[in-house]
Amino acid sequence: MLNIHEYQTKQLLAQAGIAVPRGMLVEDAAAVASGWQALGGELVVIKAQIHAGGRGKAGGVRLCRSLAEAQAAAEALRGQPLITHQTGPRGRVVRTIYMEEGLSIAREFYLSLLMDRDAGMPAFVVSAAGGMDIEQLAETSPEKILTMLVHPVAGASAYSLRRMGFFLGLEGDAFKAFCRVAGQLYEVFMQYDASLLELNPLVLTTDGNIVALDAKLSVDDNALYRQPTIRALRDINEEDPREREAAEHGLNYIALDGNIGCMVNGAGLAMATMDMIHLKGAEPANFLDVGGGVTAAAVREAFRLLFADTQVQGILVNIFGGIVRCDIIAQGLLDAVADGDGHLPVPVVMRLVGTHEEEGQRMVREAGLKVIWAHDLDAAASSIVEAVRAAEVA
Amino acid sequence: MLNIHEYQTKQLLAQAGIAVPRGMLVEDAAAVASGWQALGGELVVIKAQIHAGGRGKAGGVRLCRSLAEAQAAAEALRGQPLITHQTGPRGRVVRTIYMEEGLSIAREFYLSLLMDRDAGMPAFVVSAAGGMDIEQLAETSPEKILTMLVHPVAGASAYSLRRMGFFLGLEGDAFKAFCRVAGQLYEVFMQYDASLLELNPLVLTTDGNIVALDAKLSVDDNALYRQPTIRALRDINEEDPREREAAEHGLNYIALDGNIGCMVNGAGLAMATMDMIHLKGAEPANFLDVGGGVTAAAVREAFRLLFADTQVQGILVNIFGGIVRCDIIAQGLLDAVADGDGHLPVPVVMRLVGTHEEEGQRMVREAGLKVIWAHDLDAAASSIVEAVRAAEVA
Amino acid sequence: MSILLDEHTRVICQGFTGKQGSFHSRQMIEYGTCFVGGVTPGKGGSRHLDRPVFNTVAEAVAAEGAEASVIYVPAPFAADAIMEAACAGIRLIVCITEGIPVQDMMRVQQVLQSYACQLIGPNCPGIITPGKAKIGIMPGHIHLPGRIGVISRSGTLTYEAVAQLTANGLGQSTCIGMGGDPLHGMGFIEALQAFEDDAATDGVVMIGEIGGADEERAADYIDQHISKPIVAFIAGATAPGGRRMGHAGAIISGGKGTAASKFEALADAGVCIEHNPALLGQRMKERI
Amino acid sequence: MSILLDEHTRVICQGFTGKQGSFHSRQMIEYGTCFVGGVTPGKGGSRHLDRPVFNTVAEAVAAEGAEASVIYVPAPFAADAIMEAACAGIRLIVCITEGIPVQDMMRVQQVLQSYACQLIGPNCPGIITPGKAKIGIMPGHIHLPGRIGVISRSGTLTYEAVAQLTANGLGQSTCIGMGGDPLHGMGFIEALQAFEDDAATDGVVMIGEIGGADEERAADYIDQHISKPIVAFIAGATAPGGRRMGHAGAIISGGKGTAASKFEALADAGVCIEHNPALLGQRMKERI
Repeated sequence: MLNIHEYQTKQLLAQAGIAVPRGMLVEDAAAVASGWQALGGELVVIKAQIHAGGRGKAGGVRLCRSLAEAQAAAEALRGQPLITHQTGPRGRVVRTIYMEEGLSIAREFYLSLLMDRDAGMPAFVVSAAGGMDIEQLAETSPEKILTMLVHPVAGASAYSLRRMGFFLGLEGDAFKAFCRVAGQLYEVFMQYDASLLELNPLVLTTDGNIVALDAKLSVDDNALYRQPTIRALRDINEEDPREREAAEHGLNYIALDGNIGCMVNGAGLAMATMDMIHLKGAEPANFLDVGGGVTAAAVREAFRLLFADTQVQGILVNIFGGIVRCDIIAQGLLDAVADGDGHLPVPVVMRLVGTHEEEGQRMVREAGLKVIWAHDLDAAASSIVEAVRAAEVA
Repeated sequence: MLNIHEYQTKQLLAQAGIAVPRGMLVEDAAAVASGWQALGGELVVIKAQIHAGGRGKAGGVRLCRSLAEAQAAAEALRGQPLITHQTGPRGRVVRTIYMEEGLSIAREFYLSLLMDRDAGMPAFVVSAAGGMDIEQLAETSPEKILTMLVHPVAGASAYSLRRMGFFLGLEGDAFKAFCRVAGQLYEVFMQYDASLLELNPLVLTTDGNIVALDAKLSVDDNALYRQPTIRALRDINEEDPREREAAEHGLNYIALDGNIGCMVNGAGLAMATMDMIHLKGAEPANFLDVGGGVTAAAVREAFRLLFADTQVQGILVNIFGGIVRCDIIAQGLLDAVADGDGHLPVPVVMRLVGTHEEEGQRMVREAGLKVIWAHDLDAAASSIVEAVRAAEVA
Repeated sequence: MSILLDEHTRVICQGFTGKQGSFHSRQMIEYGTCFVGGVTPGKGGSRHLDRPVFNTVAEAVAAEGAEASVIYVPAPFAADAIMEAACAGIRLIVCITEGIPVQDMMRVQQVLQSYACQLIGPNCPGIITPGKAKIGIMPGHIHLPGRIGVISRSGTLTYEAVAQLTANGLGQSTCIGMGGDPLHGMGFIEALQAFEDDAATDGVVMIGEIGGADEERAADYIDQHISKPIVAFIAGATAPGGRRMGHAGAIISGGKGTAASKFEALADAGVCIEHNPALLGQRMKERI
Repeated sequence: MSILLDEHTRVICQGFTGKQGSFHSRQMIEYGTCFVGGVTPGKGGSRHLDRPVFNTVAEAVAAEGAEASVIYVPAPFAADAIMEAACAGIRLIVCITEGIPVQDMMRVQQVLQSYACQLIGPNCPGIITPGKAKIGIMPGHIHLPGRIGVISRSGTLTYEAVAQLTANGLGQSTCIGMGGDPLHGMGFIEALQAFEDDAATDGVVMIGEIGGADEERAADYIDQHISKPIVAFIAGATAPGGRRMGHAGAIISGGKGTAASKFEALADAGVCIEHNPALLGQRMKERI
């Protein structure tokens, strides 16, 4: 899923006719000053733009009642890591600050659309408990949440919009405005191949408007080829550089907290390999699926990534070659080793089974690399865990 | 169904990106002259604009190779009735003449979209035998016709467009152009709530373009409330004035060829009443369903229509009152008679059953109208047929 | 016995407080229908005809256990009302509304595939199980509890047939008007199968009309699956081609959907066809 | 015996003349699959791999009696290819393509409701009945004809399980990779029921993974309807929440879809759960 920033999502919402607070990016103190004027000079909100939820509790959203306060808030956030429950312990560096008008809020709601995989169609999720963590609410008070499936052939039907409006206890113009916003939200969701489009909170202002106070959009990766608008909004600063680099080589890599690096073909086998390492008493340092059509260059890059990771104290290579050829894996390893000092920097257990397995094993042996060979998955996992323990002791 | 003229349909198609021949309405000989110049001064087609098919065979579409020929053709058609197999023997007066550029045609196809009631979704109908009567073709050579359902959630899928293109034996750019046109046709069909959208022929020109040479659009009456564009294109001159007048009073009236007028509540009962008249050896002069929410004023209008029809030699009133109240029917009759000379102009058999039947019957009796009463449908039909025969003899 | 509807079926009305909804709801209540409330968005919490009014069908289902709904909302909103009922878990949806755009009904048919519900109509008189309950606009007094099922594309012509069955002392088990629209819910086949399976139904009067191929398909089905006697009439033998005879679905297009072809298909399937609509009751009496 | 596929199943390939299509079609032919031709729009009339090429699936069905199709067309066109196969009357559609947008699959699922066909995938290795036929990309040589069914959301992990069944001498009746996408065709329930009904299948290895609730629903179903022994593994016990683990469908969202909850549900349904993916063959051997 590709995420975009709050302020970008709001621009898309505004284009679709959904009310959002007036606001602007503020690059520096001068921009805060001119923005302060433009927004009426009474109350503004300084918002850190990072791709993670929980910014409010983490201090990334600050209400300011004076220009000085706004400038101070912006400077306090800019360039600093913001740690929320979604960023991990290292946090995410704030590179972009958005300033918005403060609104006088009567009520806060939660409204989102997501792709419901069980029903095979989008679903609205709505609650009168806006601003809350919806997953927590679903655990503790499921009766406060209403889910309405949207049949794709009918779209956001009037009855479902009404039912949500009544569920929120709205009436009169606010009811109508809410129904309109929810209908428009569905159009945005479909237009951009969204996986999730979340307004939390969506607010009713004291002067009777329905406004999206916060907004989050995640887009289906598989649909990005037909979503130029979204592609243009991608912020690579928000992505893990290792994962991005791996993706550029067609590798599916996710960094984890353990110390045993994995290289596997196939997502399911990659997960199973991680699980196996855990069963043997250690933890995986990553998920890495080299995929079916992998080249020696990509494998080399994959080993380079693992070798460069100081957290990785051993590597388990688990290849069950169907489409993947074992000789290509071997070649990638030899190339990666040759890029370094010619030796394996950490213990490596290799299980190379399937297409061209003898050839692959022979290449590694003939290169004189001291990998530990394993024939089955259980033995492979045991071996790498033991090897790392032995290295620690030594 | 509301039909619009060929030239109007072509304007809608052109707006959607479908190629149509250049053309213009020609009000008089001067307009033909300036159009002749605008269209290149070589070959034009003069086309009578009436809401009926079969114009070509009936002489309503004339290829002209000189200005004089074009002017003569336009003048020959203008204001004259054109009789096609769809107009009935009286024909339809040509009030509008459309002049188009003549194209050099390589191949002619049939392409239409209609709402397939059995499948509950639209269907493309396509044939390489363009310009033919498709219903006749379906009888004689069904293998020359391909029908492709369009699932509303998927729209005009690429595979169905391709399959039609291959079925027509197209290739290269013409194949692509055809697929594009068919896809756009579906968009037009859906956009305007069409019941039928027919291009016959759709042609491949010798210079490789796919052009809609003739075009017919029928729109779902029930959807007209949301189709302002189509409503604005309605040409009331093309409608039967009696049917139009009846419709304005909420009556469903269709003129037929027999001599026994009918007034019934409910479409099924109205048809059954017609069938009953036929069973008794006579023919109905009309279908007339007064509907469920009829008023005395509408009933009066209905009787006025029947009284004014010189073809009508007797009237069968068959009311099985559920929602319809018999006293309202009676009141309408009394009012219509009062509008005339106070007498029934033709024999009237009345069957008034159901809600307020005694009241209705009493009103008619007290007014001294010499209607013939009938209690059941069989007797009612027999009575009116006998009464009309008796009047003919007398 | 009966099909689909009896005196225990908990019925609501969508478009409850409107003129039509009010009038016919009152009639339904007077007939004895277990009528538990109605829906009018924005009037939830009030009462009407001594019954509760809800904002949504879902609320009516939750509060009153509604299982059937009759829809009187205007045509532009009727498709939405049908989908609301289906989504809320209503199992029997009767849509009286006439004039729903075909594209709307196309979407309704697609959506209803996801739900275990039966739609009757639209553009129909509804369903009645004489002496027990009625959902719709038919005049209750012409009916008589009995053992003949009626399934029909017509409204008043159904009343005609019902009156004949009543006059002949046969009465009716359940009568269903499936409506005159080209895209509709329950059809002949579903109804015939239900009557076949209903121990309290001895025969069926089936009333078709010109247009479409519902009767031809029903004939195929009857030939294979139905053993009870059927008397059938098709309206529109004298209708001209290419003209809609009142009902949106009653049109002979391209020579297809004529009364003759339907009569023939039914006769071939062993159905007792009757060309005189005044003799349906008498024919059924002879067959039972 | 087997389910869905045997040596008589007439198979075509959509995307036949492409690189992937050519490579895997050759492999299928070599394995013994009754492979009757392929489809590449615009190349109809030519031959490829000594088989006829057609412009449309409909032509392949008409000319060769094709009843199964494997799809290797690129992701932007794959949903269309699935619908083409369904519309042409193909009864078994195997879509290998990875990366189809979710909205496309949503539409495919709706459309396929109108057809009597079974979709396997997308983003899957396919289906194999060892010794008889394979449709997909799995390495044929690791399989052994036998009496254990395999149904899995994974590709290579399935090969792992298959190799264990082969090593243990059990072999496989039919193996199905249902694919790693959140919206897919055949699921655990349909496959388990087919294996239950297959006289030549004695037990089933079931491989799930994190994300969604397919395994939990399957557990409910197993509890009610399946009597044959099942050994199950769920991949992703160590996967962090909120991250897609390769497969588009493999994600724990909001604490839902964890391996623990799936293992638990299956254990409650009487399934033999195994946390060590290297022991699936051995466990099955113990249960048979």
